[in-house]
Amino acid sequence: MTATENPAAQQADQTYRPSTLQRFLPFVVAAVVPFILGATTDDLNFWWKAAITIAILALVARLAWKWTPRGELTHREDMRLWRTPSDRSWAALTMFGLLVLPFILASDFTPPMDFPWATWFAVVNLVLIFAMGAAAFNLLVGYSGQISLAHVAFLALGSIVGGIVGVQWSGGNMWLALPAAALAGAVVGAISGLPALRLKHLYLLLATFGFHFVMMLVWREYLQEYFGFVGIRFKGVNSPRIASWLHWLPGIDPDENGEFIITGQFRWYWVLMPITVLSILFMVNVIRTREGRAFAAVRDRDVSASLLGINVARSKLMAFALSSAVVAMSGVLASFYIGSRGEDSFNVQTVLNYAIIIVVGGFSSIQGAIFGSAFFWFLPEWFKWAREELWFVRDIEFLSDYPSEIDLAIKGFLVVIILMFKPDGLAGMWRDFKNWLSRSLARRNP
Amino acid sequence: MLNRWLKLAVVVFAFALIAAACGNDDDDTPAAPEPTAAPTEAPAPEPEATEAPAPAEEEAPAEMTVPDNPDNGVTSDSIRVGWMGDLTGPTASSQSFNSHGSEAYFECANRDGGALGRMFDYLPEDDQFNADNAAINFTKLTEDDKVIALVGLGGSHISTQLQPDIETLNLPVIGPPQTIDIQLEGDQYFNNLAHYGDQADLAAGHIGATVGGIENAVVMGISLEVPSGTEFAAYVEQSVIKGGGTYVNTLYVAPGATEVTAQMVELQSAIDDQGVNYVTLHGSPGAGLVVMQGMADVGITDVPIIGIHGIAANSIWTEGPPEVSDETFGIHSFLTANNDIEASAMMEECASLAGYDGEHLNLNFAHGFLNGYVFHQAVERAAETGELSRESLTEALKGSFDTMGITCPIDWSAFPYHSQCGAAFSLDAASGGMLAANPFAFYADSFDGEYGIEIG
Amino acid sequence: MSGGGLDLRIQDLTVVYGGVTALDNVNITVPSGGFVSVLGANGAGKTTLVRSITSLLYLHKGRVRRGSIVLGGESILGKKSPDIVSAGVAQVPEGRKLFPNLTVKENLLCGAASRSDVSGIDESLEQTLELFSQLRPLLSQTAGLLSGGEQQMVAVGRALMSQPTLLICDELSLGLAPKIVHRLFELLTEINETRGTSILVIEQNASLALQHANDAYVLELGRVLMEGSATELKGNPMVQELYLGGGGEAHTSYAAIERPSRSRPLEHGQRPPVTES
Amino acid sequence: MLLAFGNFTADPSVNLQLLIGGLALGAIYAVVALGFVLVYKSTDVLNLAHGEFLMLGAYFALTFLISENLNFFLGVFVLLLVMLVFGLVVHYGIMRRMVGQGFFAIVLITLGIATIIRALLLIFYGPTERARLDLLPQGSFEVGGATVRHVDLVIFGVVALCVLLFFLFFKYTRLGLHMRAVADDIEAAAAMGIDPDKVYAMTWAAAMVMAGVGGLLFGHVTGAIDRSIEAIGLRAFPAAVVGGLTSLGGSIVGGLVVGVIEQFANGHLGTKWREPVAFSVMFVVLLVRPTGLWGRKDLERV
Repeated sequence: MTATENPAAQQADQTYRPSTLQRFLPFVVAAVVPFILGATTDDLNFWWKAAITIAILALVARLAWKWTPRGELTHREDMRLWRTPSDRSWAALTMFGLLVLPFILASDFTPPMDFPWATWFAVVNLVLIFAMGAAAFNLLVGYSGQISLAHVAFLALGSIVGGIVGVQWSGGNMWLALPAAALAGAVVGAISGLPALRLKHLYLLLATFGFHFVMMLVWREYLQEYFGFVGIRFKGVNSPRIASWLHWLPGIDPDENGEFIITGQFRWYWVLMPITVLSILFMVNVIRTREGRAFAAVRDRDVSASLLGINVARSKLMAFALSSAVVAMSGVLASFYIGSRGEDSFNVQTVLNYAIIIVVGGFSSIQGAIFGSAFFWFLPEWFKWAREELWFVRDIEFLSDYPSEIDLAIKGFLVVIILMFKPDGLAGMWRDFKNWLSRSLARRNP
Repeated sequence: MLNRWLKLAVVVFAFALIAAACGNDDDDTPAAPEPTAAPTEAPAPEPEATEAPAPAEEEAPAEMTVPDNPDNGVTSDSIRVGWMGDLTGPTASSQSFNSHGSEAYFECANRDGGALGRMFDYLPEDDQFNADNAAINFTKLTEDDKVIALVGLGGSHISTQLQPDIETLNLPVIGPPQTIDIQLEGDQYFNNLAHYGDQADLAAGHIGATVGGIENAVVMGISLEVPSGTEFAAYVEQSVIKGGGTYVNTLYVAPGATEVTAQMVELQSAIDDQGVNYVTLHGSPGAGLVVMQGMADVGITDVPIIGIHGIAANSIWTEGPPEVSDETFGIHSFLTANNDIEASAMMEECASLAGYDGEHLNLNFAHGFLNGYVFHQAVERAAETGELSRESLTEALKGSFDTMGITCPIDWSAFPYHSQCGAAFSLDAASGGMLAANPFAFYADSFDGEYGIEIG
Repeated sequence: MSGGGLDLRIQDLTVVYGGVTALDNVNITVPSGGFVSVLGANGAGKTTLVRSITSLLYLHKGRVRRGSIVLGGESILGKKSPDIVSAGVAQVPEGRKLFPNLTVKENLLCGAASRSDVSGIDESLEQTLELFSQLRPLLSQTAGLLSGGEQQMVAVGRALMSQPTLLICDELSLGLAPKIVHRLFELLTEINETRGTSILVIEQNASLALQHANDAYVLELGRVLMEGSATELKGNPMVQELYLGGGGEAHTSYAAIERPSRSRPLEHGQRPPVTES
Repeated sequence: MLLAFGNFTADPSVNLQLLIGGLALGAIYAVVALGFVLVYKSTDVLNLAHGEFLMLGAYFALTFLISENLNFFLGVFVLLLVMLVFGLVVHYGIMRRMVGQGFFAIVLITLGIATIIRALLLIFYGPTERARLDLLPQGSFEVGGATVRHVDLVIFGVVALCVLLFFLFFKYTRLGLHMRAVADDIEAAAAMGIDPDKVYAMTWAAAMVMAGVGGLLFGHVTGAIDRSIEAIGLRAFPAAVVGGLTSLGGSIVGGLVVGVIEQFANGHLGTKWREPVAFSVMFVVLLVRPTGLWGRKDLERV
């Protein structure tokens, strides 16, 4: 049946037509950014890079076009990870960016206006770690509706497991610690989720907060018992390594001892990026499964969910276990990346930081966690840069006198403003922007 | 169709305009950073001094010149030096003074022409009591700013996390505000605070002198429940027992505690049962105040206190209950401007120049101030080798330095590089600054270098 | 105040929740001292109509897009709910909505929140208790523990405490035994006749509503489908079919009547509901 | 020595002192719990910023009573007035727009407010700690070998007075009745002509005044006035839950119970057990009797 014969299909097709342009949008944006940057720099190499970038983007765009389904979405298509062509092109663009960006940052690129590129590299790594933890937190709190303030307890759990398995037992084997932490996180997470079977909302929030304090006691005891004054050292002799059988991979060159020690921002990026991307894709995938949709059903109305044949208890515990496992893994990554975890690493402020991240990023969307953690870590750096470089900011003495305090105030104000006016957060704004742009571009072209 | 693209083009153009507007303003891209010797006494901004550096060079006096080393924070007009610590967060009240001291010193030094024809570019970074921030800040300082050294490094486990990188980069760190074992292992830490073990010895000596011989001392420790608190308590215990005194127990106070009733109950019963006649105290000034208020509340006013350098902050005496603070001493390795020292006038002047009036009476300010001064000396000494780099600076630091009387003469010629200097302080009500109970020399015996016990 | 009710005129009322239109060009008139009932199935927009009159839409993120609501010659659209109650509109909300943790007396007193004359309030309380005499022994009872019928009486009594000129009853019959419902409707008629209070009854139970009311409207999918006097509508075959469970001959006319549909083509200038994937 | 499990002592005077210290701490918890029970009861908002409000009160007390050196009663009046205005600002500026939003979003917005307050206090007061206040009667007396501070008695008195005032207010005034009605069912209350907006504004103002009183009192017993006193807001949760989140009187008893439990845990088990024990008690209460000792029944449970 062709689109013209069936009115319903025609309607579906019509809602689709604008998206042919929509699919180009990411590439247009991607092409614009280098030009903007290029306009502010004298670096000739930059134009080459920009040209190559655009060429590759054009290629990807051509492929995206080719993959575009015509007409209605079938159920199979609807269940795809990237359903629409625009989804697909954004995903392609993100992957491309993730792969190319570090090379740009690590090369001798001369940035305009003393831009602190190397710092941003460190920030990107932290964003990856936090995005993973925040996405898992969002899966639990936003998507599954199980309000929990215990996520930092699972970061601590990850650190403990990392300390036991990764440092005490194996002397710096992060690869052993990661699955161990996931396992421990799942088990302890399910246990911590038990109150959710009886409690809801406020009462669940308080119960999980209690769990946080109990976990902190465990953490402090462990720290003092085994590591004395300085906290666990994950760096130095305990730095993780890449297995020797992986050394054939391009770009992974062992040092003179035949070892590849993960150290420095560039190398860490290549470890953190795949793990984060995979774990976030994993969580997005879970949401699409029957199990994942049960989470949302339980969130919306658990009584009717149980009438639909969903095992509510199982679903809640699943959500807790899944989220905690990923958070614990991000705890391991953070420990090894930062290099040490001490008495102040898991305080209440950290709990609040994660809350800020998911609010600003956008509640109940996995994407929001990425936006949120990027914002959380980039804002201070951007603000620092603005204070130093931008004339209209530089002249305000008040801003330079209280930099960290104003960072904090901005974050607070943003949380309030976003919750008041844009409860969907940055992810929602981004979606609105995309919709607005494609709609306003499409309006003249019925 | 065309309209759509037109719209897009307008958006793009607007973006580009905005970006260009931002970019044009401050486009001092180092397009031609000639490795010239910079003009000497000149205030640096020579208009487009790319082609003709010659006239300036002629007038150069016999001052040392070194080539630029942008990878090590030495550019044609500045020497970059970093500071990391907590300017906000629970430990900020002691650490921020440290940064202010360094900043004040560099303000003065720059007013007087800087060093080697360059200005000091002092870059303090706020860790906010958070190891993640510290990781970013360290990257910024070492990879973007490429500082030649750090004149401060806060937080015990923050220095732990950075130690491997500091060694790899051969980055000298002058005067980290914490003294923990980890800093004894690194060749890059130049510490001008006495080690915890020495401070414990000093405390034991002071206790002995007060109660008529250390063998008469019955000591109770009160520590913040953090690893460094445990460490200090263990050193005190060791020192007191070695001298023949009695160490009863260590009481722990939770960070952020607002009252310490239970600890005071235990202290009271230890006083009654075991005759405790001295208390050693560890923690931030805030925690110290909480303990002192607790003692005042239950009426323990006749047991003197001696605390570690975090406690040796003015606020302990100005804000604390007088009946307890009268008997309180804090151990520190520095003198403030109200003491009869060479640097008094300069510290006061620099403090007001930097906008930190009154802070020259604070021990941590003096510490930061001296860190700046030592760095200045080391830079000039390193320049004698003909190049200024992290390596040459590290080598230059392995020697002795003038301290203008702020602390004992520094001699870092033998590893481990830390101070052999300390005294017990209390507030001088007349001047509002900290005054040592006895000169540094009085306590010199306490610095026997014997510590480093295994704990935990 | 108690003599003679005010008339209510709703014109061209259009209400949206987010992107969804709940009421579409609704025109309803309650004459002074009249007894009007609005019939409709679930989702017809009845409760939205009440919320629009009493200005409680904001609690549900709805807003009036178009139209006017005039009470006694004065527009009440956009006024805050306390002002509307002061103007003489009282309501018995759907599902009674008593304050479960307050006593019966406190519940009744809450009904007089818009009044400030202390002696007048006492008088009204006495009048209300005369009307619902079985509430008298329950005065200090917690409202949440009463039976459904008693609760509905408290709810009506509470509404009367403000000495309304227009009383709106939303789904009075819901979940109650027919006997009690009959009694309540008789009471409403009595109030209507003795005090002259205008009454607007929103009902699913059409037979009862049409029995007591003078005029009636049929609301479906946010639009007024039919209007007329109660007797007129009672005789209408479609009403019989749909709301009165009427006889078989109505089937033909059922098909003949053009019913509004949500899937109708969008009007000019109207934006489609935003659906996001 | 690291795993010090404390020394269990049977010395009665020690236990008495712990009891008295616990009651003193509990009275403070009660002040805080009273503040957010008030807000929670009337507006259904779990106010995580209450610790910050209290800190704001303590710092304002410092400004008005110490720095500006106002007469005690005038200073307290100004303090409470400022807090009242601040409460109205919080309601009309922020919380008003949040009516109808999800539960967690409202919890998070209070976190945002808390963050803003912290940042502003840091900017205007700096990180340096200040001495505690000394305007209420200082000094102490001995009871059976234990010290009782006069300040603690004052705090007890003030807290009891507050509860009494609130009780009378809710039971016998029209506004109190309307506040209870709004707490029960906001829509029905609005339909009856009660302006929920006004009631909420009054609630926030009252809660903020309570925080001002709390800050003033807490400023007299904390060791030092600095950023760490905000933690009292979170630490008082067990008190509020044990007492029942909807009961004003319950929050007093809950505060005292939790204060004593904490103090005994601190004295007999060690300082690190303090929070875990308090929150474990809360946890058990939540599982066994989520309404707390006196809370309302109609709570959200599965």
